[in-house]
Amino acid sequence: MSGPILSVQHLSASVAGQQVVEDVSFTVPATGITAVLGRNGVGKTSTLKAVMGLYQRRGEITLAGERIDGLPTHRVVQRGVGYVPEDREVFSRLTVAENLRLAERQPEPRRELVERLFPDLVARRDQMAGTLSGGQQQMVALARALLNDNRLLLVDEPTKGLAPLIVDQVADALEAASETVPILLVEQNLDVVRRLAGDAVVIAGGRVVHAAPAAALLADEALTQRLLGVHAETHDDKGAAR
Amino acid sequence: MSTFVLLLATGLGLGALYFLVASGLSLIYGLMHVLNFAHGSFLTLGAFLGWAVAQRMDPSSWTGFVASVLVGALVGALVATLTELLLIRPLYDRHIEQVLVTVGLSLATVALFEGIWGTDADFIRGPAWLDETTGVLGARIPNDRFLIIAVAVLVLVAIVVFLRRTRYGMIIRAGVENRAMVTALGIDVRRAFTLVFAIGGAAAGLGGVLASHYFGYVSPTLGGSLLIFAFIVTVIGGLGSLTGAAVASVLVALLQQFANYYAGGTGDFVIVLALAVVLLVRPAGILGKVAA
Amino acid sequence: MSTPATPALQVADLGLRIGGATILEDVDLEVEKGSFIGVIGPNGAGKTTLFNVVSGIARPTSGTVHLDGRDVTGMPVHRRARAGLGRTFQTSSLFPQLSVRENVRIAAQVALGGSLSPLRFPRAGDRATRDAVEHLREVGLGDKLDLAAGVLSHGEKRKLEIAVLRATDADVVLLDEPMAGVGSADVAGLSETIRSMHREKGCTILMVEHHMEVLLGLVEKVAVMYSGTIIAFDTPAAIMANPTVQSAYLGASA
Amino acid sequence: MRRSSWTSLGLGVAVVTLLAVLPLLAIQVPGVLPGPTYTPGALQLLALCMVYATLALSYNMLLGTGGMLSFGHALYFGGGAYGLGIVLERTDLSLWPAVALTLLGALAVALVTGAVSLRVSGIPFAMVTLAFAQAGSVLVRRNPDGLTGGDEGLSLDTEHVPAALVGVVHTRNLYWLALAVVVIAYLAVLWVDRSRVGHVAAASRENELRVRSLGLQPYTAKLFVFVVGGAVASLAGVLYLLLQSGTVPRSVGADLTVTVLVMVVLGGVGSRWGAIVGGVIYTLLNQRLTLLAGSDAIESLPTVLHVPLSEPMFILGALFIAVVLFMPGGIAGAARSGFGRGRSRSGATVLEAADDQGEQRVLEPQP
Repeated sequence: MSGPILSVQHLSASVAGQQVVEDVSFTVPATGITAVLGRNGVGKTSTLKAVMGLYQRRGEITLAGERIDGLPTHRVVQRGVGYVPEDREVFSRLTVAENLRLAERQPEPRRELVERLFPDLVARRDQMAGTLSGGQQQMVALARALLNDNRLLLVDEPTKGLAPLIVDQVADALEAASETVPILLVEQNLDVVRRLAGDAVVIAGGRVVHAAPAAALLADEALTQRLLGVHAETHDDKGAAR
Repeated sequence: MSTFVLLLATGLGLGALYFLVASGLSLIYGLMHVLNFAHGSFLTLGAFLGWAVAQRMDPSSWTGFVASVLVGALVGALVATLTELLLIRPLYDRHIEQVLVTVGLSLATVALFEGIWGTDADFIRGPAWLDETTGVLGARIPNDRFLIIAVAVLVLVAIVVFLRRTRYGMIIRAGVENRAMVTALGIDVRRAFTLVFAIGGAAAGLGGVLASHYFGYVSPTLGGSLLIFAFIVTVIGGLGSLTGAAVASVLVALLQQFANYYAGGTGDFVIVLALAVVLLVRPAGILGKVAA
Repeated sequence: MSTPATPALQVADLGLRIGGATILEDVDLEVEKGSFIGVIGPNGAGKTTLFNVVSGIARPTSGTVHLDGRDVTGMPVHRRARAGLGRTFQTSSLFPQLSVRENVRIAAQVALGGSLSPLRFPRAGDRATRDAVEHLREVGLGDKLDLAAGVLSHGEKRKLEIAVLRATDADVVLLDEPMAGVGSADVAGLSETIRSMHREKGCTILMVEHHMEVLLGLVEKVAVMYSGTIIAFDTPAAIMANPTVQSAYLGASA
Repeated sequence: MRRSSWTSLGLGVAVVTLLAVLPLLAIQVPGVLPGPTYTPGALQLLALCMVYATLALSYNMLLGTGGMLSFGHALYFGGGAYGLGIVLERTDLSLWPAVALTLLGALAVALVTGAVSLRVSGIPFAMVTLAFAQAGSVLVRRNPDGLTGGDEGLSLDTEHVPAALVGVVHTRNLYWLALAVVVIAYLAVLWVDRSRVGHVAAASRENELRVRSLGLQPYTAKLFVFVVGGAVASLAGVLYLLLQSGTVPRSVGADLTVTVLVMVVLGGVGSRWGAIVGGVIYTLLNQRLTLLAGSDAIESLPTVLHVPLSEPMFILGALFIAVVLFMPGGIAGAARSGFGRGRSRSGATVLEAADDQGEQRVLEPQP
């Protein structure tokens, strides 16, 4: 087995002068799905954004042995890191087709794969992405990352706020994707984690407090409760606040 | 009736000039949140160099005129590109400081223009046809109005087609919505910034040459005086909205013309009043995004 | 004057729609004076939105909000605050460039009145400043008075928020995830700070918090929100046993 | 009072005293002042420095304290200059009542325009204030009823002005008056900054929603700062009219606002003494550069050098760009880091606060 695809050492990040991640270290194996768990506000999303260079960061981040912590966001992506943000962030005033075309980075993007995974999007290619349902928007967001041959995907709460049926669909797509590319997944829905994740890292208070195979972690109820709180799938509703 | 038509045509011509300035301002603001005070200087420089080229050739020939228009647009685009690369980019995401830099640039360039071309206006002329008039519904409309309106419409269509049909247009539209996500798709959004500056600069340079024919002169302060109205247009139209800029350009110019004629030269006040009213009723402008 | 039976906070039939989406629907809640209520619920349930509507940042499309028997539904944010409502925000929103002392002092001077006066000058020894320092000592920030608020650690910022609330002398306090982002070492201290504020000030507190151990250790009753409405409002023990709550909210994780 | 406050108070008194006795001394500052300090030329220049220092102080109150990036501040300066000029010409009021009337008028104008402009913030606020000032500028140029003298400007009607303030021989008195005005302006700004309303305005600069949640109105506090800033600016305008024996349309124009902005940024946004220093340095530079522009040394340079160097505004504009790019805290910021006093805020962070508040969350998920 080769070394980890992503290694994060002593990562800290700040936004608008406020420290949102302090001293996070973990590695992501070169295959399968690694889950990032932890209570609300512990810095899971911020950790992903820091890796992407969307937040100011310090520390050492290597992708397949190469340092990427000094790179601006678009260069990190060009090195082969696909990003599916929390809250999807599709371009609402662009059509579905335009959203996808914008994401294409290689001469021969994997359109068939995307069309096979999300037939719904083919039918709606000329619809404004802002008028899609949450589930459909999530598919656009995932499709944007899957169009390219990435070396790693960072996926942030892909099932947040979705109906159970759509959650399954999203999980299917992630499972299919994980056969060809390793995924770092932030996810609050423990059923999804249980189904998909091989490894898990738990973040608390801005640091990694636990790293273990996901199955072992989730089987230990006392540990799960202590690390994640009783209701691990709850999440803040800051989207509704503004 | 003929007065009305004449005012209408003149107003539309002026509106076209406003739009040529405001379109760039609005695009730049929409994508980069920078209010470009140096935009007037792009216009002035385009006008001066366009006129210089026309003079070398033959100002009264169409070749000379077309050359001056092309040079104006090219110069505007070039200077705007340099501005973005050298002054705006180093201050990435520090919006207020970016604005301050453009303020400094407008100060310095206007002074430089005065040093080179003097403070007085240079009277210019173009092909004879531009100075002739055409009868429309009994009004004698100067031909340059038609030309200016046609060019502005062309520019509007060109920008819209560019934004709708090209990859970079798509990047710009996406960037106006969410810049961070554009970079997270592996796209260097700063290239789009440069491009938007270049397009805005080209429109302004073009506007400079046309404005010099509309007013009949070029002067170092030509751009500055148009810029203020273009600012008002962008606020009324909604910052960052191209359609808003187009609509507001026409509205503002017409209002100004009619108020000047029918209300004793109060055009400028009426516009400021309109601005105040728009702000009180709809602070985001008529077509602006209402802040969430 | 209100009678003792008047609830400190009463929301009735509250609804909020933005575009086509329903954010809040038929929210009814009566909070007794001096009580400590927890608000829980999954992602997107509308907890923060409820706080925003109560504090006036968002306008409801239907329903009313009463503060101590007084209808405040149409009141702007600052007047509600004057009517005795205080709140914290999910992400700390202090005055980052002002000093720690100044952050609290501004709140204290509101409580003392005359706060926009150009003829009064905050001074080291005045009442508001003395109060501010006192509150800061209470929450354990007595040694950081002159630091800019922006440089505090996350946990300290949360404590500063509590000091501000103490200084405002608010009767009804909304705490939106006060523990979010606080290191586990600081959680116990912070929850003790909140507890003592409740005890000493006798104020009514509503708190959204995902940290269940903390929440259950503090509150007297829990309101459970689910997709924009309150589906249960009861004591912590009853809530944990409630089958509706279990299936709607707790189900998947256990 | 803390010891450092006593030190700065002592320093302030010393500086003011020194400046006050300057007309009685014969100090030569070659290259800066045109002659010894008792000569009218030198005093005139120094007084002009003080006019602009006052104006810069008032603008710093808007930008530095309240976080308001106004592009229309010249309106109030010009209002003071033209207002007093018109009142003196058209009424029989003597100087001091005329000044009072002018200031009241300027206060009213600032109140109305501020009340409308503050409906928006950030860049839109900048543009709206610019539009208001532009309306004022157009009005002045249009010369309604022959009130403003149009492009020619308005000259001071000295009939009701005390003789002690008229003529070159009395420049010394005007100088003292200017010094008094700077001191008054400084105290006024200090008063606002130290008062409760000033604290609330500063807090609003940082976080408006929080101010409202505490039960306060950011709008009122900012409007107060805006109006006092406008009044101080018009006081500077009044002084300008007396000193220059007249005023020209430039004193209401957008150029002047930009000039003041340059002074404040040069001095360091958010610093009172920085604003004064910025105003003084700008005025001196402008003066010296104008002289330099006409000098033989410049004239003999090749065109490529002599054209830009003969334009003072070109050099100042370029200098301004350099300061923004390479010295974000201005002179005050540089001095602070030089003395290692990094505790207080820098101009750059104050500027950040003047930005549209919504934009700082650009990386956050959109609702």
